[in-house]
Amino acid sequence: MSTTAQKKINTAQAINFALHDAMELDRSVVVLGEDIADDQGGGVFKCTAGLSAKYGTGRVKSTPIAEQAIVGAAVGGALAGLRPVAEIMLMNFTTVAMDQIVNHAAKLRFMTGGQTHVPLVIRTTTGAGFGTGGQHADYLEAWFAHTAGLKVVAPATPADAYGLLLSCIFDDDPCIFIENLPLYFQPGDAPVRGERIPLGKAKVVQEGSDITLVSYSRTLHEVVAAAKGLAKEGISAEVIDLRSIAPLDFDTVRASAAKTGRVVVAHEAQVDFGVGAEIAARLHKDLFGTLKAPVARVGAARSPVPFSKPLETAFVPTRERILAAIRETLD
Amino acid sequence: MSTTAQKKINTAQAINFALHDAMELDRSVVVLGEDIADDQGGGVFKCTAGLSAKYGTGRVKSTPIAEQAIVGAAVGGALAGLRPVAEIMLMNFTTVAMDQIVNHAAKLRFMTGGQTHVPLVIRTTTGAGFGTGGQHADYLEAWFAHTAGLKVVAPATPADAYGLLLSCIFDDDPCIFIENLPLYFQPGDAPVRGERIPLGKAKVVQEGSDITLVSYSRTLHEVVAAAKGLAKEGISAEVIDLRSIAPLDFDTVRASAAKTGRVVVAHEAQVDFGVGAEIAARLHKDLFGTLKAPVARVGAARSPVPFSKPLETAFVPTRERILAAIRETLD
Amino acid sequence: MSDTHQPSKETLLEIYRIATLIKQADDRFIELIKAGQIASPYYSPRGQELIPAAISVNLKPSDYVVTTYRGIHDQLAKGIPLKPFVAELLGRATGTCKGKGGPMHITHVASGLPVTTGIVGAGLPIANGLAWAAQLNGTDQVTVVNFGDGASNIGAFHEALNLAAVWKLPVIFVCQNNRYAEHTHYSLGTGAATIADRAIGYGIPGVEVDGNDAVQMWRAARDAVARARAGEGPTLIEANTFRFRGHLLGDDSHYIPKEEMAEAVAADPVPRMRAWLIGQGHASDSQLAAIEAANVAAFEEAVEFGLASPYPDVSELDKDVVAEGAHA
Amino acid sequence: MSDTHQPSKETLLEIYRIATLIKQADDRFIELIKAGQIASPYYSPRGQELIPAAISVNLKPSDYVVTTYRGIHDQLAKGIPLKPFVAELLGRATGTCKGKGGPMHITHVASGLPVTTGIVGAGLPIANGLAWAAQLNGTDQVTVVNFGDGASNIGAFHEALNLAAVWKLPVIFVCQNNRYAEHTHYSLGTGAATIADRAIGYGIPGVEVDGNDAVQMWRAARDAVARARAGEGPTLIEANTFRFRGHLLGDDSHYIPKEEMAEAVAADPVPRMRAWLIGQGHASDSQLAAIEAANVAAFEEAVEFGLASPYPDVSELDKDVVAEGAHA
Ligand SMILES: Cc1ncc(C[n+]2csc(CCOP(=O)(O)OP(=O)(O)O)c2C)c(N)n1
Ligand SMILES: Cc1ncc(C[n+]2csc(CCOP(=O)(O)OP(=O)(O)O)c2C)c(N)n1
Ligand SMILES: [Mg+2]
Ligand SMILES: [Mg+2]
Repeated sequence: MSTTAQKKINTAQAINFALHDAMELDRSVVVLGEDIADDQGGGVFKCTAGLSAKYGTGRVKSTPIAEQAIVGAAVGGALAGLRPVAEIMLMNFTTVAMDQIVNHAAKLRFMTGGQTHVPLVIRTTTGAGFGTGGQHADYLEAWFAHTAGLKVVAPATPADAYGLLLSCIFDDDPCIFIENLPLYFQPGDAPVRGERIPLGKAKVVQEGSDITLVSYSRTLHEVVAAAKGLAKEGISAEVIDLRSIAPLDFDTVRASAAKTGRVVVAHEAQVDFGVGAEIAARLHKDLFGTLKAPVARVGAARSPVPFSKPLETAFVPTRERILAAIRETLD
Repeated sequence: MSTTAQKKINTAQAINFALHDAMELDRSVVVLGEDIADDQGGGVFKCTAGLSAKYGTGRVKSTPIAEQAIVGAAVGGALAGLRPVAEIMLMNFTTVAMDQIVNHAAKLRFMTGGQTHVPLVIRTTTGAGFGTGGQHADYLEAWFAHTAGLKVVAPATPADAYGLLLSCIFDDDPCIFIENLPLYFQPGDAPVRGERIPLGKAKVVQEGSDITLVSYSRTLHEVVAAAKGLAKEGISAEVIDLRSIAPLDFDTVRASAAKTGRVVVAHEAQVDFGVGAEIAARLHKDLFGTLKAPVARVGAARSPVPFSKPLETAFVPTRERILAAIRETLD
Repeated sequence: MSDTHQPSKETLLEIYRIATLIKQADDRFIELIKAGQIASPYYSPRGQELIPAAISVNLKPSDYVVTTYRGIHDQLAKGIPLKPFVAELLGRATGTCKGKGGPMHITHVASGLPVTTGIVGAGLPIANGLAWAAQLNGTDQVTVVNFGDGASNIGAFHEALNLAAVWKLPVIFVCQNNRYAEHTHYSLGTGAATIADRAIGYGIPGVEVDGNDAVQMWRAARDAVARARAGEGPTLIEANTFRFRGHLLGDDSHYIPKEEMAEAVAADPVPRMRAWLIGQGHASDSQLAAIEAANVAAFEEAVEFGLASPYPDVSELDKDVVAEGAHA
Repeated sequence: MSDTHQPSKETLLEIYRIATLIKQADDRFIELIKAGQIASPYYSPRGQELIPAAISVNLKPSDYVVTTYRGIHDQLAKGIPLKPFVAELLGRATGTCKGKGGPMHITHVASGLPVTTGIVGAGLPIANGLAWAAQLNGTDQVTVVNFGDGASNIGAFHEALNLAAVWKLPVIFVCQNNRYAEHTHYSLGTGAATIADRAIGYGIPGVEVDGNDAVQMWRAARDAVARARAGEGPTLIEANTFRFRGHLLGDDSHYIPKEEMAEAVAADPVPRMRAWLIGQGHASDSQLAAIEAANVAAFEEAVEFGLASPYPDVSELDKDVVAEGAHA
């Protein structure tokens, strides 16, 4: 670990650093999205600040509001040898571009019998907490993970955001890179410059022996906080940050579950047909008869994201709800 | 049961009958989609044949190729009191309209605090088997089931198609109605005219005691065939047709699983993050410690739908693969 | 050009009443936000007041208006009742949407405001559906759908205008061209010389007007409404205007050349209309002051109502997801 | 109009060679399908042969062509090698896509055919990306993207043309207007008088040509290619044509008025061009017959190759989903 690891930065900065480093390293890395060039402010969340000034508006392009055109241009660019990083401002807007993502980016390698591949990254952000209401804060990672050919990554810390984004950019297949709006502003350890974090590898954030807590993205921090509370009660929780949802590092999850016998999966997406279901289904299969309790799942309320503050607060998987699921699982 | 139940019809006809009956019953039922009016042939699969001749091209509208416009017009019509039935020719084309479906149809009731609701049906068809390759045969039901506010229905027989479609049309919320291309042409018992099949209710197709087989849409028929084979070996399978995926009739599935202790879920969609995961997760939770084997899942290969016949045949959950999963679960 | 038809004095005063109400409401909301009373991004319509004000006097209560996150001007113009309107912005249970929708999604069906979307372009296809229902039911309802210059570059715009043209729907597409889409200037996002030019591609009338001129705007709306009511189909109106307060509150508009902003603010349409009304002898200063005072009083009452209203109960999360009694 | 520039005799013969190869290939595929050798829907380009034939002679091997399910004419014109081409339609392991793509998705990167889509409109935004890469890399590559009249009504068309205009991309949008989208006549789906009119909405040239006239089509392509290579940006070409064999094989074209079909078939562009070539003294009957015979021989060899080729092994299902060695 270099000394830079002592410094604190936030995730918006970490992403910005990763983009700068990737563009410097490789001329084929290009960036596009709404308002992302410096004349437009370097992105609404400043993640792309300074890129166009440094690398030019040929490689760093602000776009019209046209998500199909954005992802399409990224797909075509990727087919022609570029490594495009497309910003879809908020995850709900990926709904406009699902055809390009699912019918094209995800499938072209296979459909062309391996003649082509689509090394593109779609960066997008989401998450409740800022009063944006029903159309700006959905977590849709399960859709993408359900789609063969796509990788899905969702970092929880600035350093992970940096290292995972670098890996996505230099991966030869399409990656959906999910950022979280509130996390943009939360400081964390700075990454080591140039260090990539492999895709498909979960991180054991904290070792423990009584229960395994699996999470990713912002909810991870609630889980860690819950685990802290438990520690005071003498309960030892192992906390796993999936980091990648697809490919899923199931080995790490299984090994932990085999050790603790109890698992809670928490994420901000809907519970039903969500990522937790896949993990629960696999764990019960692989560890049949050995788990001490059923795998518990915690997620958002079964509703669209509400506006009013008290509803929004209750909508997300709160620490209290996570703790309740943990206690039930420990019972 | 009336005597019409003796007659055989196929699913394309059943859907056509349901649309005719619904349009006759209620002036607010309207139909739209590409090529659906009689001058355009009454739909590429003839499901809407005769409707425009009988009810006029005001209520039965062929549209431009514009899935966002189609679903949008259906959403707006529904807000204004119509009961639109929109045909999205193939399920992969729903990717073009995901914003209208997910950000709007599914959410408007909630986002308006109940002032509005969106009684629309999106009929769409899918399924491998006809050599259409990677962009025309995906099963995407898990995406929709993951979305709060949507109902997801997938009939396996002509009579179910009829009765479930009627229920969807007269339901006050948006329904995704998933048809299967090969099944259009497969005959089955005719429905009883006017008889609606409630949404959210599974059908026990065959009672049994050794294992529970859960499926829907075309894969159900493979499952039934597999069960027939097992019967000859003295194995008694209970076969459940979910019919609705959301809301999920979990009570019926659980009751059966509690009885047999063994469950296989089979569908044509991808296994990972698919419907089977949700069912497995719930079963293992509710029946913790009482199942005799882990819930097994069978689905398509983890790839886009391939073109070449031998690959396409192997891609879908074949009877052999279903049988293998059953045998493993019985072991 | 040669159209010299003038709105009546009453109509002009009504346009002014609405425009000034919008301006006052915007100022007040910003105060409330700064005071921490509204926890949400806020998209100010300051500078664009005359557009919906001049449209709405051509509409009936039963007509529909569809709008966006930047929509309080459109909603106020359509006559949304102030109390539940303000309460919704404050996220209260007494809001039009019980606090579930919020500032980006204010709707009020009874006022003809059935849908307000935060997704760029998505209102246009939905407006077609509302218009289709009116066409089918033989009512003479017209649907007006508002959107920005940036929205004219997204696929939904194209699909909607084309479908409306082919189906001859009674719908009016109003592009409030405030020259910027978030931080992106018109010229960087839009190939067309004017948005109105795009009407040619659908075979429908495309009208470019100064949206900050009440009379021009009123005429354009009058014609489009007449056309729609007569069953002659859709119109695309491009109403040129400007956005004074950035994309959302907190945006410092650094990407807008200072002169451009200064010029626009100097031509602020609401005071300009005020001066013009007096100058033309349509109203006296005190008459207009009375209108303004009445607005303020009514609005303050609404703010009091909103602030005194309870937040929704957490149990509301489970409600309105699907019809009562049905499974979510 | 006043453009009298004629393609050279060699160019005209090359256009004819390609057009007749397309026609022959189409006939042969239909035989193979009827014999049960191809198990897939088939979208015949009969009637549209001259469009890609006249475009392709203006292109370099390194230029890109993007097309659709109805694309064998575009692929043959771009010079796809016949053996792996036919093998792909037959679903064989020796096909360009190892049999995984199939008739709707024939691609051959080495021939400049990097993507063929079955989704209406989806090729246009992807074409922009190919063109963007060329622009960035400073190559003079041009990207031609083909689509139908129906496709011009979908959102992706609009987004793509606008982006290409704003970015001045070296891309040529070729609308092969065969008057029908599946069973829907142009007038029922399209508001525009002509598709070329839509170019106005993007501020780019829109050119309407008789796509069944080799010389007109050649001139339009030549100009658009020159414009693109010169960095002057995109062009929209509307090539009017007709589709002789319905939307897909088995479609009886019942929705097409008999006279309309009869008129179009009577003006079949390939025999018409043949007669014109002879009439103008560009070639003798025997010269053209030799071209045709050479085509047939080459194509038959490819069919033999395809039929003799093995199907892919089932293990191919797991391959090419993601990069080798990575997890799916
Ligand atoms: C599909 C989609 N893409 C992006 C956004 C983010 N966004 C919100 S407002 C906006 C700018 C819209 O500009 P314009 O249409 O000119 O309207 P204005 O805000 O100027 O009124 C953008 C890009 C969105 N809401 N929806
Ligand atoms: C998004 C989408 N919607 C619908 C379809 C089904 N479809 C396939 S071809 C076609 C007609 C296309 O017509 P046109 O663009 O005129 O091309 P042509 O087939 O005449 O060459 C339709 C509707 C599709 N493939 N993709
Ligand atoms: Mg704007
Ligand atoms: Mg066509």
